Amino acid sequence: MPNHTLISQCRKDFPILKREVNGYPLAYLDNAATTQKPKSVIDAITNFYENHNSNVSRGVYTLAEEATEIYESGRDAVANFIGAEDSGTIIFTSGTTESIKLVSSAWGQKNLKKGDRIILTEMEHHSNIVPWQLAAKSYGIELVYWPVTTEGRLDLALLEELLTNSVKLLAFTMVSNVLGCINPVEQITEIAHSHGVPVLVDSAQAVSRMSIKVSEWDCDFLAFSGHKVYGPTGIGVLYAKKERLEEMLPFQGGGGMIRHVEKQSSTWAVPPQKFEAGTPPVAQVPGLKAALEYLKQYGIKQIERHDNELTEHALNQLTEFPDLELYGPSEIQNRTGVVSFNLQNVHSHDVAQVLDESGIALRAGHHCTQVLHERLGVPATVRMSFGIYNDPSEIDRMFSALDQARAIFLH
Amino acid sequence: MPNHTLISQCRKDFPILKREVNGYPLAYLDNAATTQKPKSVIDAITNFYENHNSNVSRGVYTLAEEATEIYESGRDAVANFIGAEDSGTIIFTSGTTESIKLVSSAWGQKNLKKGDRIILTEMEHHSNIVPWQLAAKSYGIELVYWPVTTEGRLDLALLEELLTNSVKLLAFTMVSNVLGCINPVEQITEIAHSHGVPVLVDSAQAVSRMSIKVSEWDCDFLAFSGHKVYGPTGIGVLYAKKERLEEMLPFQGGGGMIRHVEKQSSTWAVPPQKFEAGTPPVAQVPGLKAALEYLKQYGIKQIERHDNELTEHALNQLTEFPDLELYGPSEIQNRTGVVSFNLQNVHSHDVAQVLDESGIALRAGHHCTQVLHERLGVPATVRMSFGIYNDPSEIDRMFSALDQARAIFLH
Amino acid sequence: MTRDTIYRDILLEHARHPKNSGRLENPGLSASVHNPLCGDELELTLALSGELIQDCRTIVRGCSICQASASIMSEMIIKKTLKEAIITGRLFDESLRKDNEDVPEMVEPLRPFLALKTHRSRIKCMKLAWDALEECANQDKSPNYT
Amino acid sequence: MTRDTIYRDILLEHARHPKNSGRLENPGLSASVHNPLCGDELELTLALSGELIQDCRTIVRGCSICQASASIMSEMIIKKTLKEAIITGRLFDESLRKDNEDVPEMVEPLRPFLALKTHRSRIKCMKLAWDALEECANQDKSPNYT
Ligand SMILES: Cc1ncc(COP(=O)(O)O)c(C=O)c1O
Ligand SMILES: Cc1ncc(COP(=O)(O)O)c(C=O)c1O
Repeated sequence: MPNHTLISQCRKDFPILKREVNGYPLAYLDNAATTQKPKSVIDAITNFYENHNSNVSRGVYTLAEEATEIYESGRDAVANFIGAEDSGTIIFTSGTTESIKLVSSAWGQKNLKKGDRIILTEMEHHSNIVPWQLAAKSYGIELVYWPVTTEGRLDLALLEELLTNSVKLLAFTMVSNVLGCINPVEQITEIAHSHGVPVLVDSAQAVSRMSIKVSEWDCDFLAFSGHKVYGPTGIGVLYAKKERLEEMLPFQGGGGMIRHVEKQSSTWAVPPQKFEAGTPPVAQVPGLKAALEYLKQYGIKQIERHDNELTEHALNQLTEFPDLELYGPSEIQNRTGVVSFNLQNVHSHDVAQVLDESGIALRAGHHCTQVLHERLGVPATVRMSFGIYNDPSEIDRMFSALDQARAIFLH
Repeated sequence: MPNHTLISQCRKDFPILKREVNGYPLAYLDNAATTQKPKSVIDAITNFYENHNSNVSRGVYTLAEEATEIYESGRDAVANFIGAEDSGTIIFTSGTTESIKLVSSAWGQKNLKKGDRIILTEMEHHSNIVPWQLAAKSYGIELVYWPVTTEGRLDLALLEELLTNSVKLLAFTMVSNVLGCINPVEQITEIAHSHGVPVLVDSAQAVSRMSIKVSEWDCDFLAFSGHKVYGPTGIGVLYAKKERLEEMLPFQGGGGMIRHVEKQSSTWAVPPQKFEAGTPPVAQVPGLKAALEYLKQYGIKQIERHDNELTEHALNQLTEFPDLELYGPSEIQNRTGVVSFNLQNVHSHDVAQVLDESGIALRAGHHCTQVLHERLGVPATVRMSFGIYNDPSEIDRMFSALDQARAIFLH
Repeated sequence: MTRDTIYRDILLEHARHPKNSGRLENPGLSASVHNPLCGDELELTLALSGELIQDCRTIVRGCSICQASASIMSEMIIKKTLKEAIITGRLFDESLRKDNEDVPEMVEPLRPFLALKTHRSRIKCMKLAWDALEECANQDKSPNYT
Repeated sequence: MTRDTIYRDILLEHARHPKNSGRLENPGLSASVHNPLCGDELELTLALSGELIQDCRTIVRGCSICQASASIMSEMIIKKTLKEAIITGRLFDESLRKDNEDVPEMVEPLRPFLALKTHRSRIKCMKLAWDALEECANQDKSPNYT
């Protein structure tokens, strides 16, 4: 497997992977929560602070010009990475949550009114549910849920039925952070557009795992977080198509987003600045840029293949044990390395704690998807989620450690 | 001057100060825009990423518990630094701008209605004006401006007149980012409270320069940014008194801020989590904590004294030149190291660019205070603002370089 | 066998065979509480005669720690006054925050949990039953527990 | 004397003694533009006869670069068609973005600005007058400049 050799090289790029936990080498299998950072990302942040730190966009001195240049080149890098034709469509936010909130507020305020509907899916993260509930309260709109099938997928035929005249937006995740399924963005967008409905794509779990092509897919909004793509915390991205940008009111008010401020009213800068109020995550931008460059260095194709191999390796073993219940598709097609399950009669928290005793870091709980867990009929699940540095042997260790959980809780 | 000796020691803690700009050592005099970072802050961020990186509050494994511990100990450190009795009153945001927006939205939505008034001052930063203009539009409230005196101060007697029955909030800056005046928070709060009016204190410029005592002063809200107190970008703080926290609706929706999510509605976690939606600035928290520890190491008293000496040094020279016009108080009492001026008949941008040629970094423009600049009758000013690493000799270099600007533009 | 294993076994025994599991008909006081981090749920019903807790039952949908905590609490509070029970819970809370392992007499039966207190993420699980008790006391408007 | 000093002197000369300063009475087209970063303001008035710019004036409240730019532009566009003037502005814009110093013939008089193009924060100052010209063209609904 030439792929493994290559990817296993990348382990050395991540300082934290040298750590031991409870006497074992750290097996970090919680990449859906946040990813670890390669040295190049940490160095990019340090380099900014040690050599170029200054506020952006407003100073005429050398340092300020350098910082602005770095900041704007980060915008270009993001545009390029997600296939956006124009850097002016990239807005820096603090994370996916804020990106979605920006749409629900800045776009919603102007485009949603009483009686309108928004379609969400049952597999959405709370970040793509709660802002719309708050919007529903403010604007009097209604939320409609596109159901998850028993296989843990979305049924495109059902979508057609939901797309009634009053629907004003379809907001859905590209990859479920629990089921691991990949939803076909291009197809969904085409169906929605054929009914005149714009789409918001939550790509928090997707950007690190597969190639993104916003212009080609023609999606209207796309959101993701830096910390889930091997980049820093405190930064996120909202892509918004030009036509949508023009329909948006300002989001937050403050420095940088204005044209002219008078006592009682103000006029606004042009996008994307209009939506970037206050001092932006200046030092996080070069960190995010370094992360995207890091991914490019290995190549998204290769990363995808590795992710597939790990997923297959995990699914094969999972289905061998009759006391393990898998949530999400069991076939590998359109599926990625987020694998959730339960050990019968053992609570997921108990499982996670026993695994931690063997140095295995993974998550138990509802993963901020209570609506989905309601649908699955369980309050909580155990989730392993893979990153580019994970190795099949770490998955094997996870399955061995499950034996200990069995011994403790089921003897 | 024992003080200078001590403070001059701290220069070596800031890697960026080794830089040369246009052949000269960097004289960084733009600390009101953002401060430079000591090595201990950069190291704290690196250490987090290299040893403890994980998402907070939701995982039961070792790394997640460490990250949560680090995050919460950062909250304690902030509470302690600003004299808050309870860490539960500290909300992490992305910056001052978002902190103020949080109040205008989460508190405003519930407590402001048509016909209500809010008092702002004429010296506010756009971050403390524009959110209230947006709120004015949403809630039908009215903005009233507390004028700036010709000395560049606030007149407390005038405040009494403005505090009519319909006033629901007084939002003011503790230190003007242009005039450098220090507004007496404790006194202003007492007056406002005697009329039953809560206060929001924008302390973006204050926290790095003087001691803050929110519980003692009894202010209701206080906002500041990490990047202006020698800490990272991408993080800010909102302090809110318990009673105010209880009056607040959620701000952003997402992970971490919920109690229970159902399809159509949700219930919320308790404060401060209720107001921290999504993945917070996890790695920035230890950076901010390190910054506050750094300040404590030198001691706020000492920092204040140093700032005073630099300010006096600058004011003394400024008033010697008849072609320099000072904006803000000329006396040193209740004044801090933000000194704005203009060179007669030369545009501030031209001045800043010529100074840059000598390695002097300072800002020209309206500094996000167009209402104040309208009041001052000039579109733009040159501003020098001091940090703990500045030396009187850097101020002298600034005045010499002004001669070059005179030579070029006024010969 | 280490001290920690003994403690773990005590907890597991309670989790597997919880004491006072179920729901009282016509309880004097009852509360349902919820751990938002993991979705766990716990229902507590109390039968009072005057100040005295005559009986109690819990229904737990949660992890082993949460179940053990409910079981041990139920044993501790029956035949105590509501006030004594609340005080026990608060002393437990204090012990969980302390750096050392000294505990007041009343909290002794809860020692197995203190061995786990460095796992801060599990504290909420340990306290969920006691939170339900506080909730009951809050509903019982008459006396003052604060 | 270095090339850069010569260029600077050219700009300073324009800034100190701006050409075509002021405001035309009853202009054919006019626009007021604003640089939000520094608060600078610029007003442009044009007198047209048919397609031809017969005369123009500018009032600038801004830095030396902004003033010089308005002055040089005014000299360049008088007796040109509005369309030619707009094209000149766009070629200037392109030249500012390019890595090399090759400029089209039409942009030659603007060379002194290109020496400053590494100062990205000043680009907006260089272009403010040309932005006003675009703004005028936008108002002039009849022909199509895009
Ligand atoms: C007084 C004042 N308030 C608010 C702000 C806004 O801070 P930030 O841009 O970090 O949100 C600033 C910074 O320029 C300031 O000086
Ligand atoms: C699918 C999905 N959407 C949104 C989010 C929220 O991202 P953040 O917490 O970085 O705002 C997450 C992260 O947990 C996610 O997995």
